[in-house]
Amino acid sequence: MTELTIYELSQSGRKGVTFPEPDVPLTPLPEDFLRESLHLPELSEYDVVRHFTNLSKLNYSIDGGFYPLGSCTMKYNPKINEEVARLPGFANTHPLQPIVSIQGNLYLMYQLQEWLQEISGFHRVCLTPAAGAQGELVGALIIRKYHQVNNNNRRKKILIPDSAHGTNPATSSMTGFKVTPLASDSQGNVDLESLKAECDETLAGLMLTNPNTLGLFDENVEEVIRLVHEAGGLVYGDGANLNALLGVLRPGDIGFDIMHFNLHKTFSTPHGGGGPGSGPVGVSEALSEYLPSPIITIIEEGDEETPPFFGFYKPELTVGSMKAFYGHFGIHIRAFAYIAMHGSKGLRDIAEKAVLNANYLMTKIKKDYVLPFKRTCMHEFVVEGAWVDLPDVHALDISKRLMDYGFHPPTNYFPLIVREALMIEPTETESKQTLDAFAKAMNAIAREARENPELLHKAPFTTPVRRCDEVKAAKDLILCCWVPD
Amino acid sequence: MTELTIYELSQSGRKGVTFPEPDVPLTPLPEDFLRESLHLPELSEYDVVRHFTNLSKLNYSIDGGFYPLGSCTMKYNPKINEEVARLPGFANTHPLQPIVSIQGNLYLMYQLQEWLQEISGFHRVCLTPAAGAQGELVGALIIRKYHQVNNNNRRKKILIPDSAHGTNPATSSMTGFKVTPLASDSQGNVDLESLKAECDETLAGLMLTNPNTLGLFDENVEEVIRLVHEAGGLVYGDGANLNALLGVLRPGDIGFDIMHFNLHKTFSTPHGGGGPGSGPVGVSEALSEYLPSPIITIIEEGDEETPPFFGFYKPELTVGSMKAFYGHFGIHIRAFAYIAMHGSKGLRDIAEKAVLNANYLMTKIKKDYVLPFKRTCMHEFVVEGAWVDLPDVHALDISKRLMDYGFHPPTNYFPLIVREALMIEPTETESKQTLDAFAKAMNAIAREARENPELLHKAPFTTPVRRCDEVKAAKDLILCCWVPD
Amino acid sequence: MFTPHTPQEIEEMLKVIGVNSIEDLFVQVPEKHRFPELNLPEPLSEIELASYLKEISSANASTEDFISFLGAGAYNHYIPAAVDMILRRGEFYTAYTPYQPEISQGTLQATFEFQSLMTELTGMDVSNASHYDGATTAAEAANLAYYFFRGKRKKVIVSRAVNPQYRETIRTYLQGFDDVVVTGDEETSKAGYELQDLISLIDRDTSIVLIQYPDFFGRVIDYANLVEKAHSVGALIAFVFNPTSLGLLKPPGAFGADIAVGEGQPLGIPLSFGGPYLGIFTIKDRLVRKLAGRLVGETIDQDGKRAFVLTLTAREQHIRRERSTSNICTNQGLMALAATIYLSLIGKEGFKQVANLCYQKAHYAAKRISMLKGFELAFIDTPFFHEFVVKTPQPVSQINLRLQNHWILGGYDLSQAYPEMENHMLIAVTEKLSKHDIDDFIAALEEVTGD
Amino acid sequence: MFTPHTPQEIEEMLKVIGVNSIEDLFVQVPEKHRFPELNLPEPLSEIELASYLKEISSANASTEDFISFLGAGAYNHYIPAAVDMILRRGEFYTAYTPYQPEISQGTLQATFEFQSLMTELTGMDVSNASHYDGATTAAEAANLAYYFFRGKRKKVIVSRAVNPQYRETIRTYLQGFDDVVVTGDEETSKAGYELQDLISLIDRDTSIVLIQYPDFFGRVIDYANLVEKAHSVGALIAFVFNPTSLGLLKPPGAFGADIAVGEGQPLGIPLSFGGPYLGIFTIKDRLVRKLAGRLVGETIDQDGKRAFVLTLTAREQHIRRERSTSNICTNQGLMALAATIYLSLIGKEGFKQVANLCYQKAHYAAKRISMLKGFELAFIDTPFFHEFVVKTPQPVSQINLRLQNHWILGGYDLSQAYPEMENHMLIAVTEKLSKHDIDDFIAALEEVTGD
Ligand SMILES: Cc1ncc(COP(=O)(O)O)c(C=O)c1O
Ligand SMILES: Cc1ncc(COP(=O)(O)O)c(C=O)c1O
Repeated sequence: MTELTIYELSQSGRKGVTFPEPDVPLTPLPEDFLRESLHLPELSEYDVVRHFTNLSKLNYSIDGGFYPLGSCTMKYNPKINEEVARLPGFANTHPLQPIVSIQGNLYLMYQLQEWLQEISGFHRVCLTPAAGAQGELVGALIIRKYHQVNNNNRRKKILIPDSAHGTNPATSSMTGFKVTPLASDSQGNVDLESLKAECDETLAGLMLTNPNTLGLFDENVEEVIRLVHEAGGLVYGDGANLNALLGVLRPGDIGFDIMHFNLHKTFSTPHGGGGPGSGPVGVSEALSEYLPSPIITIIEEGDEETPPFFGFYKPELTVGSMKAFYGHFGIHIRAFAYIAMHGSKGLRDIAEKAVLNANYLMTKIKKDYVLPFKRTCMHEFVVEGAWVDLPDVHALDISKRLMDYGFHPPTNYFPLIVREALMIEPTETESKQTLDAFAKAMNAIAREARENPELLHKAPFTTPVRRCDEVKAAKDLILCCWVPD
Repeated sequence: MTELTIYELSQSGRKGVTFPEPDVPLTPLPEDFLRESLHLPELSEYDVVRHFTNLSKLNYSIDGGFYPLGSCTMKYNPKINEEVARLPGFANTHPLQPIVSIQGNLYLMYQLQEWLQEISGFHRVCLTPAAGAQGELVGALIIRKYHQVNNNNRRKKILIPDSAHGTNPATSSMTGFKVTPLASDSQGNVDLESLKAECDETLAGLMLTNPNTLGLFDENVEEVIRLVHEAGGLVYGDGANLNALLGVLRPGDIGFDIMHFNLHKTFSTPHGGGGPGSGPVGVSEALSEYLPSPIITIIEEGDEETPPFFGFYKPELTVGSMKAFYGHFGIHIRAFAYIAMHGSKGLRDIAEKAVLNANYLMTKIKKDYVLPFKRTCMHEFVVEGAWVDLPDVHALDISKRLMDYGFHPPTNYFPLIVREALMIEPTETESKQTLDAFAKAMNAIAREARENPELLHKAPFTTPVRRCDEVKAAKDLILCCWVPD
Repeated sequence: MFTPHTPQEIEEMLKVIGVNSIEDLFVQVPEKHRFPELNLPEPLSEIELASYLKEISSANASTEDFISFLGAGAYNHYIPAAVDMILRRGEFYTAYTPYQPEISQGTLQATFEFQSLMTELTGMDVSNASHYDGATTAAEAANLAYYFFRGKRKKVIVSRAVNPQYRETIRTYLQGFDDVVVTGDEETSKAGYELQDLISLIDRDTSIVLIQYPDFFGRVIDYANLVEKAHSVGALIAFVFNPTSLGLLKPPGAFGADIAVGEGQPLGIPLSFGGPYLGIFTIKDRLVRKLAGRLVGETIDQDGKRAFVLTLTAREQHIRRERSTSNICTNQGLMALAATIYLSLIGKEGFKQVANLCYQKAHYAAKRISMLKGFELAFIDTPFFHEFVVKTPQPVSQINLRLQNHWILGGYDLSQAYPEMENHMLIAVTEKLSKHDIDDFIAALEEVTGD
Repeated sequence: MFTPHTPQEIEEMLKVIGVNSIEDLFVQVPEKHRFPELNLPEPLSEIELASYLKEISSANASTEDFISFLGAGAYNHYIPAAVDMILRRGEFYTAYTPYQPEISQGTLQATFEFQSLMTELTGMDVSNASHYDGATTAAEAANLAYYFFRGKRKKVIVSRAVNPQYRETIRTYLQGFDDVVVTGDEETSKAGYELQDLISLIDRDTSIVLIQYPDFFGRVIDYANLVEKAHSVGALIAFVFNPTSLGLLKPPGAFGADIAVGEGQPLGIPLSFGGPYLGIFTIKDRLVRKLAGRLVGETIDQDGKRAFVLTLTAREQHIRRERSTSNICTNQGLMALAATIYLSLIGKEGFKQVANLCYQKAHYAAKRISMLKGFELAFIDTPFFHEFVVKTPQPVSQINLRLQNHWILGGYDLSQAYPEMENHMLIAVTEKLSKHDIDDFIAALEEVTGD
């Protein structure tokens, strides 16, 4: 079952959705600027619907099955969120309308800011960043500007634990910082000695993911933060793993200065096959005038009779604008709905069940797989997807074989500090029955690795396509369909 | 991939979508009437979404592929129809609202009546029947009442060609008529001699499908109608095959007295896996006071300034109410949208392309399959799904084997007058590319029938389940899940 | 619009067929009437259509903007978002009746689950795969009884407290059987109000007795004696039920019903001005071979895997033709799917909550209204579920017209179907109305009937 | 809410883990701060949430009820119904980035098709899989140029006629590179208006020149000389384009652009108060290894079947870490899918129609407005596409406030971003407005500015 591309399906002269003739007197077109040709596909509406329906069937998805992709928090995306985000009163508002005409939107965004502040313990939240990585960019720019404002222009060093996600170092270098990796200790925590050694007057800050990408809560986190602060640095929190901390710990309470949220992870907004996400940033009081513009604010307080009047605020020392307009409003609606449906107890329940599921699954799997850190995990855990006595079997093989069992594989080869890492995040929305079935498959695969390793090397067998030639792809570099002249 | 049932998935204590506590002072419940237990499934929203998503994947559908089910007109269902039918101003109106508050609905239904009249050549159309079979019921009741009113109580005989759909005889007997089958002649037309022989004073009417279920236009249709009329009978048209006649012939123009439309065939409203349909009925002027109630009518004419005011009308000699309220309004909206997007030329284009597609496919297939009637067909055609020299191969085998080629099989074993019938209706929305691919599969199967008939007997191989034991089903008669006490 | 043919493809296809033009394919059609010019408006593009229909729809008042107290057979319940999300999957709504089980297990299993939910809900043995709506299930119940007694019992008894539209539909369906009499619901009869009168009508010529539960006036009545009497003379008894009420109330099966039918619209189906809705048709085992409509049964495939198929099809029109008991073919498949999803989603807990919310809010509303000047509950001593009748100080139609100015759709004007019930309003309250909405209604009623 | 665990299951799971309570799993969390009580409102059930959000949304004015002449970076186009129908498929929107090609061919092939459409539309060689939005693509273009010249060229030239928000974003993104200067768009500069001034800024220290096409004021300007000048000194030239305009206009590739970026929102994505939108990022071949974001390439699987994979991933942050040129990870996958469906649906014919409708209606509106007393077109002699600037007799904000009473959202008040443009309104007209709407606007403008 391969599906032709839209260009291969196209038939010259075929029409899809068309439009009426102009109802106004015609103006001649600007001859000098007209293009010669534009080869868009020519398909019927039916061709298109059938094509994308059939393409969709080639995808694995949360709605279809278990998706334990570590660090990605592939939880169930509630359907009511999709409805409310499509309400015409939201979806059909233009970002440049007079603010009096968009008080509903501003109210919602203001509330969401407030709620995220309350959940995280930060003083102010800005909703504009488009995704986690852009939140990090905000964070790095704030660190930079903060030191500038305080005339500390030598502070150019950002410390990043070796377990960190690639966006952390990439962000730092994009913003002119020098990245220094920090080792982890034998417990998976930041190595305190290495940290101390780097705490000097060039230190700009530390980017810390906690729980980290091993799924471990850094046992010395308060000490780590203290050390950085003492050295004059700021601590950025990568909030990708906030799911484990909802109602459990507010990062602002233990001294984080800045943090991004991933609404598309923690707050259940759909991943969309690669986006859109949304990466709001929270900061401590000291940094609240550095946030990107705009912040939603109350311009006029309300009273019994009239609601408050909302508007935009540009922080005084702002690092600037991150993008056009105000962030991914359509995603904000979904996150707002999610929080509104949970409340305080419901949010804590999320974290509790996420951690319960991860520890349960870890316990069920660890007899067959090497667990590099033998501690209670948080919302995810990492095992080695290989065995020393089976040098031919790799994490990739296990991942591919899982597909034949009907599961999406875990994250592979990340974090880099675990050999052949398989990073497993079940999320709180999965049931015990699903976890049991997955553990059973993992155990079966461990057996197959010994008894019939070919099954793993050749897997998957049952997927729409089998292992793909990535070398060829990079060599040939065919990046678009052939288009007729 | 089998999917557990909702009861098997249920876990005691699990919750899905719940509701708030009452916001009113409580009233004690009526003790004497309370039920003891109600074992509904206990599932999370996620369980439910995943379950039905996965069930859906076990279905073949128009959106997924070619569905040439004869007599069913499985054409593409335009997506805009689904949107407009869900407009809150339609979907959230209660049928018993004061008519001043539902003028939009009544306008739409009135227009649809008018358009269907124009398309079919009938004098008045009633939209209430729920499906084709209910339309037939209306027709039979009208025939009955008409003869009653005209004091012809002896007219109890309904003639039905042997090629007719089962609903025709079933309807007739449900309404107290005696069914007399009429033979077809060698050209697939109504046998005129047989007809003449039955034209006596007990004749109530004839139910005629034209084009008939062989996909053939009855060449003597005007003569047939004349004979029945002369004998004092009425002619009912089964409009299931109207797709072939849009803009081509108005049944009312050649003397049909009554006809039902299948909006879910001709007018592209979705089949829904078995319904809902909608089967409006049109009648000649002489019968217009017999229609079921209500008809939408103009109560007060409009003028330049004000639109007409619409309301309900109950025909004087009405056969009664067919159901609660006014028919499948949600389906009326879709059919209205479909007609509005086509206009006169567009409707004719539908019929032309439906007939073009059928004749093209028939030509491509007929070299390998026996064509019982060698005439130009209309929107569909019938071949024999068997060969005299291969007594072991049946239409059913061919049908099942088509599934392995990725196609939905044609209608099998109907009409009954063709041996091992395969009734193929491609519809106008399919492209030449799809027809070519289907013809290729049919040709390949004809070859397989000779070279490797086991492939056909054992097929399908690639479907979610394989051939099912229907005898066991009827014997065991397990008609619902096991439910815990 | 939706035909994909390019001019070049048409040429190629005509050549293969061996004709010169598309017109040539239509020569059999009487020339005189061939290719009429239809007088229809110019075709609209999608963008035009979308705004045209939005405009039409906005000429309505809807529960989107109005608070509604209308019930009387169609109820404004909350539909969880996941229902429509699943219904929008092309795999479900663009499939046909599951005649080919190998590629229709989705529809078949969902229908099997629907049948399971319906039998559990009603306390009956067997449910079919759906029927058109509540009214036609009532009619088909009477029809079933006719065939069950092979036409020998001539009397069909229907309570006047059965939905008047259902009673009309029963009469429509039965008119072909010349000697059958439908009785019990005449205007002169008090049968709808006094159970004893209805019971006294039942005799050995009675094929079936149809009653509604809760009845059309919302009342919950103990039908034990009626059932006993019917059974004592061998007649069938059919309950027309409201499914939401069965979240709290004893099911028809527990009363000994032989047939339980009803309108499934409250189970996750939009009001949509009256349709498409969902006819629920459930029976006791012994009637299964007379049952109208499709049935899905469990079986195995040739590899021994569980599978579902349409079963007992020999009852149906496409096989049995003139000897079948019903002509139904297309049913309400997608609506049955909606109900299945709805009940699965809200489940045991949620469904009970909905029933209780309806009950509580309706009783609150009734209490408040009964205290208004000029208003009075019509059936003071009978329990009710979520619908009740009030006597009003003015004609209901007049009150309702005025209520519209308060963005309220008042209850159903009973005088439309019951001449004996001038100034009687049938009020329905569901979980969608808040206390605040009800209080607004009370205030508005007071205002519009004041002077 | 969405956690499925029953009390019994929790017990069983804790036992397997070997702890007594869920709290025991959190002992590593500093006790002092563990389990804070969050001050959040009581949780809402779905029915409550649905009505709460409906209420919030109805506090907005939207293009649902208002006629809108706002553009300035976000455009109100018609979106065919099939777009959202497909986007609602869980297979698409609940999938992650297609890291596992074997079970992600749907997303991968659709993205490959997106890339194909974008290169065809722009006349460029390569498109990535999307970026956040138009503004960030502009910023990433400047960023790319920085890395392309290994930081050696310090000057980034931006026309003042580039969307002011995009210019701000460029500055935000580049601030980490201490010695880079962004210039050309200063308030004192006339560069946005006089092409020659902009050209004269270009020198050998220039890494990139960013211009907009049509520009922020809607004007279609011939950039041939500018491109020539930039290339003559080895600088890159980036076009910020509006995709709808490319249904008619010569594409950036034909002008010799090295980079063409833009906001893809007009391609089937709702206004949604500014996001999520779609950054389109296309380049000439030679820049591919510096390109930010994901790329899908064609290859074969182990059976030789065509397949699609993410390729050149070594450029990206998850592999290259601090040596990558961008940190982008999550992009706008679903929005790229929307654009792909949109363009496939309306296709060659429909897209040209949309562009032409926009052009024609905008020109009609411009003509009518220019005849109004006190109104005047700002750039009389320059061609424009579907947006244009008018001088107004009164402050734009004042006019717009009054227009709201006529159910009209007036054009963008340019003085908000251009102090030199007091009383200048930027008006956008799309295919969604009818002649009737435009005539209403003219009448309303006349009325609200009259005395
Ligand atoms: C730990 C961590 N940090 C940062 C990111 C980047 O977030 P985004 O993809 O939203 O840009 C991710 C995403 O996978 C992540 O897992
Ligand atoms: C020829 C014919 N007549 C009548 C019907 C019955 O129509 P419906 O299924 O809408 O009741 C059908 C349906 O398949 C049919 O094909």
